[in-house]
Amino acid sequence: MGMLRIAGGRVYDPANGIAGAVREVCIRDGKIVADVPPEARTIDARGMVVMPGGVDIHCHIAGPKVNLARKVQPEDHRHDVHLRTRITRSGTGGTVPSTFATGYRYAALGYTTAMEAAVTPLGARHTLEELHDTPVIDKGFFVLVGNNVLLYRLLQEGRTEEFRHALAWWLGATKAYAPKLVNPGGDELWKGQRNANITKLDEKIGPFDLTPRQVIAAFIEAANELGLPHPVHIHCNNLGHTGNYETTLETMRLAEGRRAHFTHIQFHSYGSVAGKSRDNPTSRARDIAEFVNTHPNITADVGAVMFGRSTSMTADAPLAYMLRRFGGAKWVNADTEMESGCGIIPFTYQDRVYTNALQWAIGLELFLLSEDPWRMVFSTDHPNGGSFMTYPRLIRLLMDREYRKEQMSRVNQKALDQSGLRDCQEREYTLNEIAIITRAGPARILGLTEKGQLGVGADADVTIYEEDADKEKMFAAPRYVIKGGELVIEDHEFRTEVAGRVYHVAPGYDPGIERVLEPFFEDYYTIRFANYPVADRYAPHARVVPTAPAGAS
Amino acid sequence: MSLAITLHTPPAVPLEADALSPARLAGLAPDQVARCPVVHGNQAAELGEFFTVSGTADGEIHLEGDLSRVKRVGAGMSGGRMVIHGPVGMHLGAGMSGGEIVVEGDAGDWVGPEMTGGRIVIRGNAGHMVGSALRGSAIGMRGGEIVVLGSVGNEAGSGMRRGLVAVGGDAGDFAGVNLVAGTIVVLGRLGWRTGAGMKRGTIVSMQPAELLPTFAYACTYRPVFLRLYLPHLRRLGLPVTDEQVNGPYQRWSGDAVELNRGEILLLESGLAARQAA
Amino acid sequence: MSEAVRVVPDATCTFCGCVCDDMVLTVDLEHKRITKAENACILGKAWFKEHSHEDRPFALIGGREATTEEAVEEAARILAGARFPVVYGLSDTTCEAQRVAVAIADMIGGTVDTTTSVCHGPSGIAFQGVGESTASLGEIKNRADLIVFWGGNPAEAHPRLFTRYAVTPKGMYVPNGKKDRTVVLVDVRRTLSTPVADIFIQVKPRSDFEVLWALRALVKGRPVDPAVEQRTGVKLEVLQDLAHRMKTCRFGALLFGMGLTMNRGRHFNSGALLALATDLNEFTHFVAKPVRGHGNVTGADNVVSWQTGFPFGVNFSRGYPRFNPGEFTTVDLLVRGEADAALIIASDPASNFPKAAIEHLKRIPVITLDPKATPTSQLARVAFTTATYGINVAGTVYRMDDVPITLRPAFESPYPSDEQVLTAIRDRVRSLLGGNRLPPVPAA
Amino acid sequence: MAEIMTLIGGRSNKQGTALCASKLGAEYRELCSTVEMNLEDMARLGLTNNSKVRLRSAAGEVIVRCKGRESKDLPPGILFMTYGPVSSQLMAGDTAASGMPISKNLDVEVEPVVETEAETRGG
Repeated sequence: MGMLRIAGGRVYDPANGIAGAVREVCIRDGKIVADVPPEARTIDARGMVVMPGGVDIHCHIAGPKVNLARKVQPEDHRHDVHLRTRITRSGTGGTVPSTFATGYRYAALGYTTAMEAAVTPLGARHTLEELHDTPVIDKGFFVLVGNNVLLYRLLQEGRTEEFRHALAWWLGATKAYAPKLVNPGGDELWKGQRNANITKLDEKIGPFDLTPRQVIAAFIEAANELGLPHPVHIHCNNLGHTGNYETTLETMRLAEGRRAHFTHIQFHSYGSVAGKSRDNPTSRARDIAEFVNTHPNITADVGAVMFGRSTSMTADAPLAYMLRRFGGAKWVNADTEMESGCGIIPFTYQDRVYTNALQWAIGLELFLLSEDPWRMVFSTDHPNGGSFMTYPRLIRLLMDREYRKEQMSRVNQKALDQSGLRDCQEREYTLNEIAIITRAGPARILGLTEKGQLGVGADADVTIYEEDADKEKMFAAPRYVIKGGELVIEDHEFRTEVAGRVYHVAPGYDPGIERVLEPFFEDYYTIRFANYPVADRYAPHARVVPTAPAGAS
Repeated sequence: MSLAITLHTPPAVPLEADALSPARLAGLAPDQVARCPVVHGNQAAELGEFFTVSGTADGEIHLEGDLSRVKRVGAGMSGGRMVIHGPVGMHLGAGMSGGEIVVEGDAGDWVGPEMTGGRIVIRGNAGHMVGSALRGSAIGMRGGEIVVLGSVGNEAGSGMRRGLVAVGGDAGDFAGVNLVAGTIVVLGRLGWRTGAGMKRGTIVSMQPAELLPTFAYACTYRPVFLRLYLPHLRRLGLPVTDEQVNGPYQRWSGDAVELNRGEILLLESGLAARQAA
Repeated sequence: MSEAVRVVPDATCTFCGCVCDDMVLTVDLEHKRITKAENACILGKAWFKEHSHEDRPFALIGGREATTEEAVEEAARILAGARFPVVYGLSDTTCEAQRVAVAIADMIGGTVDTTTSVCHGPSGIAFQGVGESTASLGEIKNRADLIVFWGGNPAEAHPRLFTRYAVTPKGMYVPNGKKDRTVVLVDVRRTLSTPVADIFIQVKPRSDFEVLWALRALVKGRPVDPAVEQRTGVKLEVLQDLAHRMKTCRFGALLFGMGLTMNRGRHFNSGALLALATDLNEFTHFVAKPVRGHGNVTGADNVVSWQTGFPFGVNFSRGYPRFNPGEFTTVDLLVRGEADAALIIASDPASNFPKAAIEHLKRIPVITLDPKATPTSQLARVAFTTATYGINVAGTVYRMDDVPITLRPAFESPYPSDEQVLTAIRDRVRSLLGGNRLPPVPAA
Repeated sequence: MAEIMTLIGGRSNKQGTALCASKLGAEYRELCSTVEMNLEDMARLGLTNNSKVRLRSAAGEVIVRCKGRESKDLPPGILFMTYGPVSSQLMAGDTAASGMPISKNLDVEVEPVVETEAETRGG
């Protein structure tokens, strides 16, 4: 690993208060350093913009459900192929690219870190195998614990200490980065009560003496006590349902000042006409944005919708089943014992369709109403709201008012009337704000201190864009991408391939908890307790991010 | 005078010759045609390594030789005319939108998959998946005509949304499976499970056939549209009789597991013939 | 316990797709034999106990003994020079080896295909048409109160499917095991599996599609032609009763075998069954699952899918993955005489492919990796002897329900693993080609 | 005389255990060279357990020994054989654009074989 000097570029490094100043960025042994000797290679970045590598806080790129979504759509790969070169592997694209194509395409957009957002514990080993074959970018995953039968049993018996130890064990055993809640309580009704679903936070969860409210509160508390870098990642109940914004606000209130991240909130910001839940949804983006603006403990990613082909893939099985009525021919459902559900539907968002246009507008509203870019960050919930390949266009929609107005004129106008988008259409994001919502913000929310910034000691993940009035063009193809100090892309071409690291946590727990878990495993799981934890060799380039338990320090 | 392209060296492994299409060769001199790129297995090659080229490209191309290992001939073809004197390989006229291909011999699997327009006439037999959808796609042929004088394999016209597939001989299993619309005419015998999952569209057969339990007899009548379709097919070389043009036909509706708006028409006298036998 | 004896708990059997991970192996280290395999079924016991190293050469080139290095050189020369090579097999090796095999196919611009294409490949094609409602085996164990086995004989092919996962085990919501479940078996003949069924439905050969199609109509309340009785040999009342049971159960499962896929109708038989399971979700929770064969055929599907986007039959000759069963599947490549070389890993096509395919295998240079001598290794130009996964080699294997499990080998083998041999071949091919073979032309 | 019957290829646990030992061994070979047949069909054809029969399909022919099964287990007109090098000789190569050759429910012509003829054919 050599030395590198990037000179003459306008640097955007919000974490260090640098917003477009022309200054040098120096790299040595994979890290940002204060200076390098004169003999170091210099990249002439005059007329270019220098930013930390992009950080995707929430996407679906690896693991069991992603692979099912790949397998089920040969027609989506056929028209978007990825040729091999002397040094890089071939692959296929579409809304769910093959692993190699995923790594290369993220890097080619200037992204150097991405978090897979929903993995069943039983699927952790599979996910790590796919991440191993996802080159260049650093990555990690969130593990699904919000419908875990054993954790529910500990909760309903009031065994909160053991619940916390069990959660810590599960995070470590699966090499996860953070706990993920998806439609808490929904799976038990889906699997056990003829495809029913949870609709209220205070509804009893099937056979358990528990409600979603109790479950969510318990996870927020335990995760904060464990001092996780990213305490808990929440996909609220009632996703996609008309009138769901009330559920979303109620859930946010449960945090009570403690840290919690709420994901793809665009899908959770729907109102209804005079409380009629059957009618077309309306926009409640303003209510949601205002709550986030005024609650510094809350962070969120938007989950914007972009028109065109997408694949709805979620642990929220009842949702996918609902979409099946609009979606089309293929529906995949995959239940995981004791842990989760999963649903997959190929889906196309159309600008003329009321609901789709409203979802598009709400995504933009949330961005434009946000007063703190550090806490309302960028995502399309790839590939649910749209592929990560649409990020450059979404950036242009935020930065270019005229382009946005022109796009607004093309969509279903009834939907636009229902949204508040016209009221906030004057705002334009600055390059510095873009650097925050696509890099610095996600890194800070994730607790990845070496990412999303270019201060001395940070990871040398750097993206260099050629300035262009057309921001979609500018962000679609950076001139240089440096990953961990390696010049991976030069003049838009891959010059080398690097593996990328896996980030995970390993919180401490009372070993005694295993005596509680093992009998349950032998009774109800179909693999042995001893064969459940994932061995270190599945994460060959692992970085364990330390936790700061409450009361410790 | 047209362009004559004759095989001089049969390929050792499959040859993908997308270049063999009137639009791609328009205005090229023989030596330029000979330099057109083809893919021989995993390696780049030129047409000239396998074919001798003569004449001038005036929109009509004549191919000579055993092309059964040559794939994708006329793929994406949008106009002009191509006559193949001999057998031809897979994906003939794949996704074509216009023009005409005539094969004086047999054709491999996937004749005109997902085509949107134009006409393909096969004087011999064709393989499986004639005018079909590709795996994973719900929609197959979107327009155009495929006429096979001989027999065809399985899944002819699968997922067709618009267009015509006509077969002089027999059809294999699952003809018109998942048919969305469009017409399939089979003068010979139908294979098993014809029209399984069809939503709309018409499948016509001149021979008795055992249909799925989800098809129901509706009526016997003389369809007017056949008096337009069948003489047209006769002009294209199918041995259509006056009796077939005039009917009567039994109308079976299905598929009940789907929309149930499709129909299978069976020529009455064909059925009579069965009872006699 | 003597020095030379070792006990390996929680070991995994990779003989069939059940991939049971509760073996307790007793190993005689001195004679390199497994003397006891606790919890193993009849097939598993044979798998472990018959495993011994007959003293085979590390490699054969044209029937002559050779070192692994010499064989790697010859194999690399064949693969680097081939214009339309096929890499086939992969169902009885680790995911780690499968990854390298796909990398080789990509690098040389060949085709990669697995035994899936002659196993549940048609179910994979059906999946791409209609999707699938499915579940991990533990959900069936803990919840299923109705289980329908279709076109399979688990008692002889997957013995512990009944005892560990699907029929007899007690589950969270079926505390009395079999007493709490209704088991239906549909097949063309009685087998050792039949006695497990509460209801046995014997269908005429080649009528599974008609039976499934009639059930779909009945479930949807649509009319069914009574002629279905003659066609299928099953009374309409029997079908009506089954449809009613399926609609009214709490959690139903359809487990199907190759009686559907290897039969006239192929992918449409599987598709009809998958569609039936999907239809039933309008009324209750219903899942379907193909019962997969070889130990890691499911891993092969997963690895090929995540690396290429397609599950099997993937061709790289134009520089990117293309999927087309019938064009790029191994039986077709051989029967049509198109493949000009074959790298066959942990599989024996010469024993189960159609005659015409086997004849072409005899005409082209074949490279095999296998722990044992087989009819295929006997016709190979280059035959490697490799260590056995799960017994001598660690790694990852996917159970038939996509659950990945890490292997715990019992003892060392003198032979290299498939992964080691394939990695050596890949590296040698790379140096012969100077990197990946460049695509012949831009994407069409 | 010859009759058309339906041949089903499949797995058996005997085959499973035998191939663990060796696919080149006598036991495996013998297992794969035995066809199960309905007893009434055998009687009609003048066959007893272990007699030799010729099976002929569109793709090829083989000579195997037969083994009787009751009607309740194996209906008349149905034959069962374990997969292997022998049954594959009867499989046609056409996969109908699926990749899968048909190995279950093949139409085969069944014909008794006079032992002496079998010897000369090396059956």
